[in-house]
Amino acid sequence: MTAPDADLVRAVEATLFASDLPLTAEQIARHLGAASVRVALDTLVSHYAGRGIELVERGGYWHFQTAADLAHLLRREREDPRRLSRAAIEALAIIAYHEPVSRAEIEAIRGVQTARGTLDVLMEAGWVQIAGRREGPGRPTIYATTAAFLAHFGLASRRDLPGIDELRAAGLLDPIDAAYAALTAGESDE
Amino acid sequence: MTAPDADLVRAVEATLFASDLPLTAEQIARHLGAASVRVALDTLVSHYAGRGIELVERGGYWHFQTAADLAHLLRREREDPRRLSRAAIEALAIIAYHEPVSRAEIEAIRGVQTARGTLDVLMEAGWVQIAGRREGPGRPTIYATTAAFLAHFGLASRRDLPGIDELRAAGLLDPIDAAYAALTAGESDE
Amino acid sequence: MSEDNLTLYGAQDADWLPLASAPGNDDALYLELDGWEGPLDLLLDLARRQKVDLRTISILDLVDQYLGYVNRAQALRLELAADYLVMAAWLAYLKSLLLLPRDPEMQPSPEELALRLQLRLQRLGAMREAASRLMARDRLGRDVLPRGMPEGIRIDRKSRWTANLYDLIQAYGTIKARNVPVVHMVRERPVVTLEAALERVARLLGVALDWVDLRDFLPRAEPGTDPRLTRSALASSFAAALELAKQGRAEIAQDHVFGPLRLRAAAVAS
Repeated sequence: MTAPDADLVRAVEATLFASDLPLTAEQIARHLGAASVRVALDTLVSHYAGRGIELVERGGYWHFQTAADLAHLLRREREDPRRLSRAAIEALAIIAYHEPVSRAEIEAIRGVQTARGTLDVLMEAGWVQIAGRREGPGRPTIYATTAAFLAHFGLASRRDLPGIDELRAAGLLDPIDAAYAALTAGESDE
Repeated sequence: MTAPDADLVRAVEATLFASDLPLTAEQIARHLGAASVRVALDTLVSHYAGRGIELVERGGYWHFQTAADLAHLLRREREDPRRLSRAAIEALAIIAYHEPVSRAEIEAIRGVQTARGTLDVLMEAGWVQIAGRREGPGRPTIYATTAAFLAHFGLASRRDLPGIDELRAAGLLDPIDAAYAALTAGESDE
Repeated sequence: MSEDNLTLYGAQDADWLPLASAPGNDDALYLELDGWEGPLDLLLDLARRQKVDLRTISILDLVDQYLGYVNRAQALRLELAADYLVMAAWLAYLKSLLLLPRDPEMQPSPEELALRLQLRLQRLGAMREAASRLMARDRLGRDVLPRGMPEGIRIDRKSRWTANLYDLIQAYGTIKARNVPVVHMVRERPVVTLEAALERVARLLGVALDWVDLRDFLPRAEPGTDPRLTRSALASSFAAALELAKQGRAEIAQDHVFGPLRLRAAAVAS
């Protein structure tokens, strides 16, 4: 291997860096008025090996790219905490108390239509999953809670959810307040 | 100087290489979930020194660019699409060396009115921005340069403006009244 | 300012519009009237032709050159903008002050005016030079280039949903409460039905000879009668009166709004 011309290596490096298209060795050589840039390309490939950037050839075209093992840096995820909407938490409660349930059953119990997005949110949160289809007319999809649901709400099992009598004792079935809450929540959350 | 974490250096390198906008050290650190990337940036600057690409800081923002001495190889053939009028160029220099300045102050130095479009062109180029209003009579709008200005003209900070130290030492950045007072005071002392 | 700096601001960058040509070439000078950004700029250009440091420049020479320029321009019938003429007048005045015997009382002194003009020229010269040097730098996108195909970095925001057990249970309680069957019950009220009122009004109308106030058709209210029954009777009787009028069996009259409503049997067509 011939000793690479340091200036040519620099020029090839800069040319490839600034180009908005992958370039062939011939295109680079023509652009720089050089006889050949093969050696320079090889030198650059070794120089960048193991760095955060690599020089790669794809079908004769050369370009710089982010090292493959660092691709995850290009697309990062950031989590924003968000509270569930009233509609979503009602749907979740119904699924938890009645699972497995179909969407139609959830709507029947809630007394209002459930937007498609509502169940998606619960599945995105990892608290609800599709538990198959109910045998019967239309074979509707049925939903159930997940282990992550129990973990998030600090429940050992679904049997830990308070029963109706306990809800009443806790005043959670007081019809006036409940009706008022439902009215106002229904407006703002859906 | 602490020994740089090789993985962090690679990650910073990849992030800056991939980003389509210059990034501050804080933005990089936040993106990578790192405490600090200062050492990694320094390591990269030394690594790239003398190569075809260099890592530069412009007004706190970092980016890779081709080495300046390769300009003759890379200079784009096409005409500079942002060909500025002399008025715009002078206004830009006055803003850069005196910032923040009002339109009236620019006009006082140039001895001529500044057409309305002149400052707009500089703001559209992203080199000048409105920096609030000066407290005082009329509360005039004042202008200052941006990080994009520093990046475009290859300045790490306003301290790098060509000849700014000499101009300041010669009093040429002071208002006429102050300069005159200084001159006459100096004369009477002699 | 050093000689070096002077030559620097003379250097023309590609971004500069053409400046005035070299000294001596007067015809070219006059043709480039649009080349100056105002009288101060012209003065600075003339000063630069003196080829000395702006601090040691002769203001008198400069004034002469400027006035000479303006005169020639006018002789050539070139149109000079008003501010060039204003400057010419001011410079002529300054020149006379500088040449005439001093008036010690005069404020500001002609020397001060001249010095201030010189300071202005120095400042403009400094900025022209600075602009030149700035434009001559290695400029990003022209001399130095950013990466041509950045992959771009993206941050996907993901929602981390939160809810607590109380919210969940409370929501369920709300649904349950909402679904408790609701029975509406209307308590029985004392009313006079329309049928009863119709029968009564028709019967009484048959025996009346002239206009009768509608209220006289009402059943007599015994002490202790539920007032709601009275109101119901009035409403029913009114409806009954309208019905009889519609059937052509009664006439209704009211002299003014909210006045007593009077009723009489319709004249039998004969």
